[in-house]
Amino acid sequence: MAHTKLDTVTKVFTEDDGSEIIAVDEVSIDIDDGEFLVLVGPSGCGKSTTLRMIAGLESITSGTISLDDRVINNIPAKDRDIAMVFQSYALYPHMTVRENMSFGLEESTDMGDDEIRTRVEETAEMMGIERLLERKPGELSGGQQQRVALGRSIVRDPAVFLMDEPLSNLDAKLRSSMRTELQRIQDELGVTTVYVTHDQTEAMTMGDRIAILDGGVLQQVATPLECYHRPENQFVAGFIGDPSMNFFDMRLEGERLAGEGFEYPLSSDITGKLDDSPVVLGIRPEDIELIDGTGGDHEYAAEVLVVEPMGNENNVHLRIGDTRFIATVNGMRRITEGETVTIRLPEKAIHVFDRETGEALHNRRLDEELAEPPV
Amino acid sequence: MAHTKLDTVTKVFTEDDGSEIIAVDEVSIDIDDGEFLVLVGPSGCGKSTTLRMIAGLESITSGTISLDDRVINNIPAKDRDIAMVFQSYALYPHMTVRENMSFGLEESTDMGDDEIRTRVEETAEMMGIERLLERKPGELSGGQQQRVALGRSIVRDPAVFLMDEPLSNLDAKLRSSMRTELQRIQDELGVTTVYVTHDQTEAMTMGDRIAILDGGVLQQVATPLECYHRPENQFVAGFIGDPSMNFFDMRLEGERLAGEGFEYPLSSDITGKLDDSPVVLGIRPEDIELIDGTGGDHEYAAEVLVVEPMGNENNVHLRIGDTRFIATVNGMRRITEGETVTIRLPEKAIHVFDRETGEALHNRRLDEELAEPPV
Amino acid sequence: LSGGEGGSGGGGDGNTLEILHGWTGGDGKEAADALFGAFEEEYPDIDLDENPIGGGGNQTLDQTVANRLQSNDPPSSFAGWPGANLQQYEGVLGDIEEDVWNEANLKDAHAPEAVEACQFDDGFSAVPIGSHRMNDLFYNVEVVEQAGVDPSSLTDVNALIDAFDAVNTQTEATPFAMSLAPWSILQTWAVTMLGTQGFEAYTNFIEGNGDEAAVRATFETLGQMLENYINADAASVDFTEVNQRIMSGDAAFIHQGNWVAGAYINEGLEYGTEWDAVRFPGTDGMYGLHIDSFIYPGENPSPEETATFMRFAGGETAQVQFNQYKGSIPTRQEVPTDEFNAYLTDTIEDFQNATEKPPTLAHGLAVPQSTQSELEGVLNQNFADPFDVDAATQGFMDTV
Amino acid sequence: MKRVLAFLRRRRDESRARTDGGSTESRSTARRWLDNDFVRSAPFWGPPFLLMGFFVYAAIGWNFLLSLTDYTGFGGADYSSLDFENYRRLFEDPAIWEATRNTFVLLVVFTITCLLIGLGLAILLDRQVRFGRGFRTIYLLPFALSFIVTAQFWRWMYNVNDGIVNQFVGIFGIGPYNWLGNPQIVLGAVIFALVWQFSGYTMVIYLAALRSIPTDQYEASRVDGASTLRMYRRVIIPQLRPAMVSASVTLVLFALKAFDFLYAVFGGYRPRQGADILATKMVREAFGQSQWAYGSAIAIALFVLSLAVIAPYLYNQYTRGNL
Amino acid sequence: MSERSVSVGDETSDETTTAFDLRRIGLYATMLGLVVFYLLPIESGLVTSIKTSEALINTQPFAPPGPAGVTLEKWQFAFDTLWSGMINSMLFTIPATLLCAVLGSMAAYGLTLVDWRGQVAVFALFIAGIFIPYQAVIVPLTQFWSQYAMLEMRLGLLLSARSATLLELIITHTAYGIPICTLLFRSQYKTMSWEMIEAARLDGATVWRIYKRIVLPLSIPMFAVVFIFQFTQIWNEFLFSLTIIGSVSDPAASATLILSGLGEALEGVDYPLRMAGAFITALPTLVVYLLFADEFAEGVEV
Ligand SMILES: Nc1ncnc2c1ncn2[C@@H]1O[C@H](COP(=O)(O)OP(=O)(O)OP(=O)(O)O)[C@@H](O)[C@H]1O
Ligand SMILES: Nc1ncnc2c1ncn2[C@@H]1O[C@H](COP(=O)(O)OP(=O)(O)OP(=O)(O)O)[C@@H](O)[C@H]1O
Ligand SMILES: [Mg+2]
Ligand SMILES: [Mg+2]
Repeated sequence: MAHTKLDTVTKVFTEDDGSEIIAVDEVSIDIDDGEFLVLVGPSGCGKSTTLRMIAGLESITSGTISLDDRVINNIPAKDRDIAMVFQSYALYPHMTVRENMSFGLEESTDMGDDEIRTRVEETAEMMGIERLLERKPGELSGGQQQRVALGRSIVRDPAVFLMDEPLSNLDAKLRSSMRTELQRIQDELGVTTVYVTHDQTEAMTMGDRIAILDGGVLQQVATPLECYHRPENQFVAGFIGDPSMNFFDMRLEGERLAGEGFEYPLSSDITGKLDDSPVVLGIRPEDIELIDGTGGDHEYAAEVLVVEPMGNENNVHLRIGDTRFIATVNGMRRITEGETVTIRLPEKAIHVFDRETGEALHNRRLDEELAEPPV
Repeated sequence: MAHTKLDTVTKVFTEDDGSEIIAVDEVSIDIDDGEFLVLVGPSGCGKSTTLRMIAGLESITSGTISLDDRVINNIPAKDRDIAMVFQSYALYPHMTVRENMSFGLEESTDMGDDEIRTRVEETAEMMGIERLLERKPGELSGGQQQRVALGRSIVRDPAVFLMDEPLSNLDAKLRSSMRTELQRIQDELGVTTVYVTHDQTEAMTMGDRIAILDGGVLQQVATPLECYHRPENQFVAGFIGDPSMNFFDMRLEGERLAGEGFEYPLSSDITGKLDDSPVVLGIRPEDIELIDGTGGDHEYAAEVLVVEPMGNENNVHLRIGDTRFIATVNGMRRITEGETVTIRLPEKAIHVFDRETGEALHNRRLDEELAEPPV
Repeated sequence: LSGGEGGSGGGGDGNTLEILHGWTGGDGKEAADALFGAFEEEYPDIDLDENPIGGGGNQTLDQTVANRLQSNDPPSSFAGWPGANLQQYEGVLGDIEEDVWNEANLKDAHAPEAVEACQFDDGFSAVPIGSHRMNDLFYNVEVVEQAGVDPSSLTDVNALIDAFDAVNTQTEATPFAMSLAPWSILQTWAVTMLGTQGFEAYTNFIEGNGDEAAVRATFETLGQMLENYINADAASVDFTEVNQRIMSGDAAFIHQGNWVAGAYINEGLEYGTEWDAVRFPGTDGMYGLHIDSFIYPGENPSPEETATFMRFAGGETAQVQFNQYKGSIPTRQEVPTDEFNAYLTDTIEDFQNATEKPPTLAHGLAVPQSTQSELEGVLNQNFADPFDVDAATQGFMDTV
Repeated sequence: MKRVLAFLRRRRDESRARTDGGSTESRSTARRWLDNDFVRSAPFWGPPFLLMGFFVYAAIGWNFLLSLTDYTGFGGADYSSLDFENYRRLFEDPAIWEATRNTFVLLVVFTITCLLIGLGLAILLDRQVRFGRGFRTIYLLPFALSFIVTAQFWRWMYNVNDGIVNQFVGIFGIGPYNWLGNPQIVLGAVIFALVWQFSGYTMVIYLAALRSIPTDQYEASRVDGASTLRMYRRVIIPQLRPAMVSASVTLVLFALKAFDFLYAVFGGYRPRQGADILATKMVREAFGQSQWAYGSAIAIALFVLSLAVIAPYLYNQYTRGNL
Repeated sequence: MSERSVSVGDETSDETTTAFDLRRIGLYATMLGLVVFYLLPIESGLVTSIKTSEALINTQPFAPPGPAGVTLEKWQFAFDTLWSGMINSMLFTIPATLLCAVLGSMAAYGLTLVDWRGQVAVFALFIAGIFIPYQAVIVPLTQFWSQYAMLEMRLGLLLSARSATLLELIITHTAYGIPICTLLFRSQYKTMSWEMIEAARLDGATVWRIYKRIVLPLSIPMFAVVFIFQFTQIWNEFLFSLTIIGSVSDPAASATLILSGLGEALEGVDYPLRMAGAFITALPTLVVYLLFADEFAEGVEV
């Protein structure tokens, strides 16, 4: 339980051939005591490296990491009071579950055997693995191993929890149940947690805040819904959400955005934010409406290329001119491939990004209820 | 391009210790010429084994497999004119892409070198890998390898395409783009294709029909939407759709279904199909409505346990008594954890299954438009 | 001296007499037992540690000696050939002229050739213990008779070759039993040279003034014999193995040092009726001299005891005890022969009467060990089937 | 070693002492140094490295030094005058050239034959035979035996009169041959015996490589229409290259060490003409003739020869990231 | 062995039954022929070793003698001669094997599971050490022992000459065994989960504790492999015995050394005796090999 602070932390790897890889680039994040922070980003963006620097498994090239205002840059991993759950669980295969869980206590504290036993058993009970204590990891299912790995971290009662894609080795059904369980436990313990994932669902549902990295650079730190509805730049907008936001290359021409194949009139409160540099218009698939009439301001005729029925909803691949995009519509709605439909791109749902910098120039309007996104 | 027929095909593996594993149990499927059939099911259900029997990589214990009415049980793999794409791609690591693609032609046809070269280059162009022809597989990214593996099969112009989880090694974004590409190519070539996956989305969106296997037994062969809306049994209902259909254990008591914590009145056209053996009531998360009023026939008060915001929608974990279930509601709707909401389980959306056999006793009603599910 | 005695003695008080030798089996062992038994009987106070080292001819013995000398841990004495062979021990041998030779008056008692062989660096470093004759031609009497050959009539090598032909035509047996081990060829070469070119040519050769024509002629003759009359497996068998064929009647003649006689006697074969020996044709009147000796290392761990032993070894008791079993003869000139078998008695007599005693080439007396080894190398390369006279001649001329 | 430890301790104590008021700067450097992975791992690899380094690398250096002296006979070497005389002698000694030639023939023929036979065995065993384990055990059995032991067997096998080999060729109406005696065939006979001993080893290497090739590769090529023979030739065998390389390197080095076998077969330092290799020549010169310096020079030649094999191999392993 | 599906190897599904049978028969015939090839020299040695000299002459070299032609005399004699050598070999082989394994495991740990720059270079030196021909070091080695270390003299009070020689052999074999052991252990340690080691570090364990509590217990199977392989190698070694011990009659002579001189006498080469000796010498390695064939093969594979 500690306030963790990353201050312009940079990590540079030097390859054997002398070339340098900047894995993490001046990242600053303030993680509150008890907060659940999710670190997301595409593969290779530096998520694991960041986590490993916090853990002390990787040296810090520059910047500082502090725990409750104490700089920990030079404190070796074993003295940091940090627990980490690995993607592979990293259980000790030759030890029973009990031994796995006791190991950290034996090595890092001077607790007596009895105290360790009690503590391990309590934790095991909390994790629902009290019946597995005498088994070896090899005799456990993936989900059980996962629980043991978690239990092993919890039992040490660390100041900070680090988890590196802990659920990625589980199958879909198990993953979603462990997801809720993990949240419950973190809630109960209230330990500051940094959680790395590349799974959309986990990112959206688990964290108090999401930190999005790309190429080692921090893109945005905010609540999940803020990231979803108010992305700070095009990268975040495209990264969060599945199917991704649709993007159209446009340019402001007077009162309207002009792109290939169609134009989009804008109200003045938006045009006010733009100049005549190239922009990108963004809209999420579920915000595109299929309507019956034609001719409205933001209504267009589009050809249906492919319909992907998902049961509860359909992903409709559409085309206006040469521009392709996707709309998500109710699963009960019947659409046939090849037909032409009318769509509406409501102005309140659009985002506008600078095409050069990717910076968000305008984000969607939200219903009042969501004007301040829920926590 | 061939009509492929499996007739009560069974595969029994005999273990070293003499025990027998029935991997595939009397499966009969008729695959039309040019059809795209998706084979799904949980791990170990016999999907790969079925595919491998078609390919001739596994002997057939009983039953017959025929291609255009010719029984091929005893024709060796190399003479079957079938191409297969493996999950691991199985590219030959020591050959360039060009050599990989030429190999099959050299081995199974007597084409001249020039002809092979032309054909390989044409196919490579179609797959967008013409620039990779001189590289070795080790120098390609996952997606590129995937394309090469596909190209290698396509270039042979086989009668049947078999694919065993070809996309499972790709990351999410790449997977969804390859998915559409694969469909496009299959569409273009019109080759009969059998596609194994355990991915919901692939199953729903790619195939003309889905064949669902469980424990070696064929559960249902039908279009994706038929499987989604008219599952033949509880297994199919639970397997297709994400999040899964909610199930409630019930028993018919007069005009109503009685379960733990709540009762569900039924109209007579449904009760008519039931007797008093235990049943399971099923309803999909997206069919559960959150309403404002209270007291209607199929309306219940439920406690909100967890809300998982996904951006475009929220998964709401609910509880009535001890029964937990999930509803999917619009992402813009604000729900807080712990509050009590009123939900409605519309009668037209429910499914009823026999609790013993799992057989569907009643499936949901569909809007007229969908009465005959779209193709 | 400093700590040289830490050795195999196992911490005695510096007086342990440690003797290395290679007589580990058969008649060698019996002879050694007799010798050391007699010594212990005579000097019961001396702590004797006799250390037989077997294997690979004398190879491992030489090796061990070399190791011990190398690491400054010499034994009291070790068995080895005297003569030129001593040269390899340059710098590590001691002088026992006073303490042994003069004191025991050995110079007069032993044959002058033996005395000479033991001299080294203006002194004496070894004491002879016995001698084998190197110019014998043994044969299986029955086979030879069957072939209609009279060995005693073989006056020159050509006659011998005729005899070989006779054996070939008249019997199933191999005419000439031979091992193509390099030392064995060398020894045969030496005796062939003596037989065909005479003592002087041989002496010239070993002294480094060899006449190429004589060397070549020797090779030609030897080549003729080896190419046509020996056993097919000569290259891969040991002399012991081919010697068995003499005993079993599968071969007619063999040339070897007279240690093979021991094997015949041990097998219970009768001298004169079952086996017999003549001098190699052309060497009548010569005694092919071979000497076994005990060598005295400097820095001796037990100078007193060693000297005592050396004097004993040169004495009559030792020489009789040892040689009667070893199948060799004393180098002392006047010893009673009654303990010796008939063959050895004949040999002793020949030794006394020999006009010339050419030193053996293959056993250390004639040339230093390195030269001997090079000669063997030349033979192994060029004259062990196939028989390349030119190359071998060239090699021999270059080496010596 | 002790001094290093003491130094470390002092260093640590100093840094501790300074913590009270000392500069954090130096403290953290000292600490960092102590926590340095190199320092922390040194106690593990250091002692074995020193032991091995002394006996391997120091010994080779020493050996080189010896080869520059004119050390023969007894006593110690004289290191005061060093020259390359022994190397000149090496180049002029025809026996060296012959030994070198034999060494090369042995290396090449032995290695290639072993590779071929080993590959054949591995493919046979890989074809899902029953009792595969038993067959493997039998084929590998000779490898578990000492050269000295197998030499005894082969002396008997090659015996001119009673040997099985001659009986066998006799069936075809040829022979008997003097396998170990005839300079023309002795090397071949030795190589044959060595192949007998080491082909099982090669088989095991190949087998491991074969088994690491994913099943998919076999199946893909079958579906691609290749027959079994073509499958092995075009798809499987080319993928065994790394195994072949590592097996060859080891085989070459076994061949360089064939001294034991030759010593035991020929009962001494001097093998039959035609079978002398550098290893036997070296030991003979040094230990048979006390030509220590010259022997050392031959040893260096042998070392260079093996280096010519190892260095590219190590480099290759390094670039493949196998080190 | 069993992972690959049946059809890969034997084409069950694609050949008609008879063709398939013929193929299989051919396959097995080849394999059995090879069994004969690999076992014949050994079998012939075995039967020869129990033949009387009569039987040796009268029977085929590979045929067993009749009951009258059997004698265990050679075995008896060979055993008597080799007995001390067997003990000596045991005395240096076992400690050297253990030492090699422990030091190799430590070195591999230091070079694999603790990550530092330059370890590849150090490791390359270890690897190259595997391949050094012993001839290249044998002269300095014997010089070192006989002229510089001189254990026998320095430790004369503690050690008999025999023990001194055995100690020399133990140290020598250990030094030259370390490289291969390091390689074997390293190949295992490289597959060990790096995350697991990091987990232990985070759990507060020091480098030593990680070795003791995690790495060492997990390398027990590899220790078995290394023991078996190294035992065989050291037992079978000859050149060191020949040069360091030197003499068959030395009280420290090893079994291989004694065997090399066995059965040579003035009376001829005694093949049965040699064969009996060969078997006795090979016995320990044969037993180890037959009991642990799989582990042995695993050791070879690396
Ligand atoms: N030890 C290392 N040496 C050199 N480069 C490294 C090292 N570890 C990571 N990198 C590089 O640093 C960058 C960030 O790697 P990191 O493992 O943090 O990515 P990630 O976000 O965790 O990716 P993934 O989602 O694939 O796990 C990558 O480019 C990677 O190649
Ligand atoms: N060669 C074999 N020997 C014995 N059993 C086998 C063999 N191959 C498959 N099986 C068994 O047959 C059953 C079906 O296996 P199959 O590989 O077809 O499943 P799958 O549906 O492809 O599973 P997954 O999704 O995990 O790939 C499993 O129980 C499996 O253990
Ligand atoms: Mg990562
Ligand atoms: Mg499968």
